[in-house]
Amino acid sequence: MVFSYYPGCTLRTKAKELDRKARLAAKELGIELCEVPEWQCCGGCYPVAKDEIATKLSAVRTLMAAKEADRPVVTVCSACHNVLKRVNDDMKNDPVISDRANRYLQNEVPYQGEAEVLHFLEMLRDKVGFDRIAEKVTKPLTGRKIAAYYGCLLLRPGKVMAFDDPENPTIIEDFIRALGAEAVVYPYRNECCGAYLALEDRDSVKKKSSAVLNGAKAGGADSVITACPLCLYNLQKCGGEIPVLYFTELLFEALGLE
Amino acid sequence: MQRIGVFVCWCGSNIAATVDVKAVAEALGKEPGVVFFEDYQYMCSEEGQNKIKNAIKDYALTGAVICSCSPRMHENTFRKAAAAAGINSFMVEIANIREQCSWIHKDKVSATEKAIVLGRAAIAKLHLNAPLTAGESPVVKRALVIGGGIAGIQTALDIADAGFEVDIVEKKPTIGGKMSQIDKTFPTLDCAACILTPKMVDVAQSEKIRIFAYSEVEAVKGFVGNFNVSIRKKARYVDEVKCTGCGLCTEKCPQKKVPNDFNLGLDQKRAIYIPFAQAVPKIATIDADYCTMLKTGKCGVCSKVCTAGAIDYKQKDTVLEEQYGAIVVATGFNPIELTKYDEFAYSQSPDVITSLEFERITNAAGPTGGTLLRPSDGTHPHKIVFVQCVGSREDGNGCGKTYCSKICCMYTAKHAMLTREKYPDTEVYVFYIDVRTPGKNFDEFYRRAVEEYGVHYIKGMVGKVSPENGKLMVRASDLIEGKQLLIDADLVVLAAAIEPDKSARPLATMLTASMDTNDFFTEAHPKLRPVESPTAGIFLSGCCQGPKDIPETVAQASACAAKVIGLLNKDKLTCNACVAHPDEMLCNGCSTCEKVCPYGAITYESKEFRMPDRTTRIRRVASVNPAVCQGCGACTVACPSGAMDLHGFSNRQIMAEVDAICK
Amino acid sequence: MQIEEKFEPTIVAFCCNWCSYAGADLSGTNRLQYPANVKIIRVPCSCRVNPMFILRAFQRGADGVILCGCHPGDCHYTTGNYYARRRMTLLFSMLDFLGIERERTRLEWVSAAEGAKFAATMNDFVETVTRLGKNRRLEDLRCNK
Amino acid sequence: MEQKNLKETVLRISGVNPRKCMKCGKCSGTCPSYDEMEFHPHQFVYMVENGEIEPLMASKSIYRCLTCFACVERCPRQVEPAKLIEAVRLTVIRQQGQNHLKPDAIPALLDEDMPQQALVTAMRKYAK
Repeated sequence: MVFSYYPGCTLRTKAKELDRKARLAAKELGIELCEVPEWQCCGGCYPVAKDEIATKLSAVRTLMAAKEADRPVVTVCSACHNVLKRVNDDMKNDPVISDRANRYLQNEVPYQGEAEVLHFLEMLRDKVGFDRIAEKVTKPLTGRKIAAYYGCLLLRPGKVMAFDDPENPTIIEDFIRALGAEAVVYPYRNECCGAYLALEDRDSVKKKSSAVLNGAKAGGADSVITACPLCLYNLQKCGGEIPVLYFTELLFEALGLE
Repeated sequence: MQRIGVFVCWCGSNIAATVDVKAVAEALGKEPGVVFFEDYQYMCSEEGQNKIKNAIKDYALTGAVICSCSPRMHENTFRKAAAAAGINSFMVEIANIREQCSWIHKDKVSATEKAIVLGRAAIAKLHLNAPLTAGESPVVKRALVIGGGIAGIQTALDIADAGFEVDIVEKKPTIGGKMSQIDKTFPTLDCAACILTPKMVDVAQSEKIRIFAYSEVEAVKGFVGNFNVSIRKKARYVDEVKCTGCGLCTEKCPQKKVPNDFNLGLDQKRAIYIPFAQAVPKIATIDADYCTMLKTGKCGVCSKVCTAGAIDYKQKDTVLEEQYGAIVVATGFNPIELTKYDEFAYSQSPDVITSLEFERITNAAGPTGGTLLRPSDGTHPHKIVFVQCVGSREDGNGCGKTYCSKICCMYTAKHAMLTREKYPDTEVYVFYIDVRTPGKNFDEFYRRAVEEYGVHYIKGMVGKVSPENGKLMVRASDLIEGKQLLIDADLVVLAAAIEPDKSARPLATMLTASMDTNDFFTEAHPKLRPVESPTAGIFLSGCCQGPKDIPETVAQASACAAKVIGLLNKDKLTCNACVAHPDEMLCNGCSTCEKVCPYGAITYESKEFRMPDRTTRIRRVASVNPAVCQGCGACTVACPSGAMDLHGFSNRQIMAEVDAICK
Repeated sequence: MQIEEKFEPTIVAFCCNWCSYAGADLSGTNRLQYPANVKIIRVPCSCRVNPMFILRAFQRGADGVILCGCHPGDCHYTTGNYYARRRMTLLFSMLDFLGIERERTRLEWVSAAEGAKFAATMNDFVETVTRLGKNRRLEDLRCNK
Repeated sequence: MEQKNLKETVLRISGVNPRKCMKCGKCSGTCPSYDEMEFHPHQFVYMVENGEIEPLMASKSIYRCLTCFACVERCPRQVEPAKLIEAVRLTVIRQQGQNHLKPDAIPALLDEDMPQQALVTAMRKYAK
């Protein structure tokens, strides 16, 4: 299986491990990730305003590259995933935005949301299958109690993201179980960690992140996994004692990679 | 060629003051086909009518044009007069020269001109009139009630009381419906079972009522007065005649792990069961999905313990064919599924329950014997949060309902009040958007919950419920105090929106009864005919028509019964004479008219036609049932080949009027 | 300057029996004036009006045609006025295409209680059509012989 | 800008119809930043509808919304309060010299592990 791969800015700098282990794990699972040529930063957050076109263009370029290559575009970072999926939805369903973006890019053939946007987890669930991953696991994480932290970016808005049930998701728990560990379900796993307030209001982040980790701890988790570098940063810095890891790190470990 | 008489009425000075009636009569007298004309002060008077009758006889008139007041006033008067003189009553046309001429114009010249034009149009139309006779159809003097809840029970009892036979079809093994699951009823707090079960017994004992429980309507054919209905009696695997309802089998059955749907899955029943002690009919039923004997052929305990020998593992579904004159829909409601509302953690915690589940938990015959206990650990909850409007009043693009479910405000006040009365140590919070309590003694009831029982009513909505350490952390807004609250509740009760039963949509298709987008049945008129469907002979009772509480449901059920009795009381139905009729030679069998007909009056049949070359061909052509057609004419315009026309308002007649006016 | 005779348009109004015809009666009962140019044809329901009737009216020299029905949701036959609305939308756009001014045709909802609205609508419609002048576009001149 | 224009601007940028709101308060019941806000999500909806945009623009609340979309996801009337808050914020920072976050201030806010994503997002949220 071959997929287009969009790493995003953070995976090239502060979250190199997330990127490296994702690539190696994918290779082990027989998946080829072809990096989108000359990709640009997605902007980190989806521009909500109806009248913003320019800020959506970098995402549109990535999507067009994926369409060109005729492959779904896979992301690991939740933020990039959120931006790409929502911009793709705009291009498909909002004629005003789609029209203006296409004019801006002077596209001869308009881009109308043809590309498929997948999160790495969705790829594992829908294209590979968690049962196949369970077969590939050589070092099952037996005995580990792991809590999934979804945050907001993977799930909301539910109608556009269509990632999982936004109020009661199961995909990461299923992933954890496929790796042989026990999944801890706890409250606040789909509530915000504080996000970019980390820059100017640590107290606010502390309140939100600690609520998340306290919940996981009360549920008996020994570690928490996430797909978002900023969530990881906030939970690690402000959340509490429990180790917070990228989900790809677990996958890497369970597949027996070094 | 018609022989037409023109009669111009003065209406005292009402017409004569602005319209030169003599000039009108004379002008119209020159129209082709007019052999007689006359004007008179009061055409509608005895004397005036006699003038018409005499003229018809003396001049052998075939039709009459009366220039007078609105046909809405006296069309019937003049039609009767014409019929008395021996011509068909539909050979009368009215030119409205009062309301639509003399009363709105001041200038006598133009008013007279207009009156002449209106008279000409009426004459032009009358030339194309043909005698019409209204058809008649016999009435089968029996009624079918679909649904055995309180609505169906009340309707059936009232119809039976008037002396007509009624059959109730209920898909569950017992009648009683939702009301049998409810603990107490607002605003009087009398116990639901105490007032419902005597009615159920009345139904069972009535000689006029038959109950087809555990049965479903499978097909409906026919029309008002003459419905043929197929009813499927599902196999209970128990002989209804032999079973005494002793209940021994339900105690001995070894299969104990069957979710008890009567208690909404809060406890378990046996594979052979009687839903509740006062069930009617009180007959055991085997749940084929769980019965070991039916699944593997090895068990047979119930058969061994049954002294009446009523168990019959080989029983099959049977289909009955019955005839009815009227059908009452009383299919009721259900709370919506709450899986899409998991911010309230309904599927994540057993302590988040719906209001109907709360009814079962507080019901003395329920899974906890009437003690309020948490489903998760059986402890007594000390803090309960009620959330209103879950899935109601949404914007229509989401998963909820756009309407107000109407009953939630009152039953939540009831739950809160009863909880505080029985367990004063329990704190009760009700989150509301609006408290809607229109109804007799309703607002007083709600105020009592607040003032006497100390229920905390908070204007705001719950945003999230998180199960945490055995508690339910409820995050909510208090809009009046401007605070976000975090309540550590033991139990959360969701007032789920109600929706029509899922069986209603396929039933509506069978009955050709119309529904709204929410699957509620549409009434014939939202104000003036609230218990009838637009489809003749179909009547609506209870929540199948819209959300209702018990008093309203019973009132509607009785109103519905009155309408049914009115129909069954007639030996024959006189049909509307102005009905649609197809020209079978033009009809191409496309079904367009069938689709636009709001009454389901049009069907298609294959008919043999003799062709000019003496061969016969079978063609599919439209056929209008005159007993059902109401004469709106929608089909006549929809028909692409122009085969469909309407008696009394035919294409040619209306065209003739247009021509006369535009001349 | 020549003084022209005032143009008197021919207006055909189709009124449904249950709402609009009753509304027209009410405007009479209340003595609310509207011009004599308007001649009403009673139909059971607005959905009985075949677009052919309207074309026929124009062909025979009508200068304006108005169709009145019950308000949406109030139709005696439940859905008839919705059918009428859809049909008229199509017909009006076709007439537009044929060059018949859009203002010569109108679809109005008049209830049995709206006598005043009926009169006001008719006054306005007659004024509009009078301003437009004689309709010649679809008129079959052979009809005048 | 006048009050009326401000309201129109906010409505245009957000694409939200505040009249759909039935004032249930679920948005404020679910907002994770509620305690840090002077004006709460339901007040944004109400005040925008009433044309009271200037007090919202002057409030620090517009920088406390995380755009986590909890209110958007859970609103029973699909009013989307977060989009209104975003629109008010944009109405402020699109003005000359009104960037909430200036590039010069960033180095002081950083630590070694801070992911790029936080900077990029904050710059997009807080500056033109």
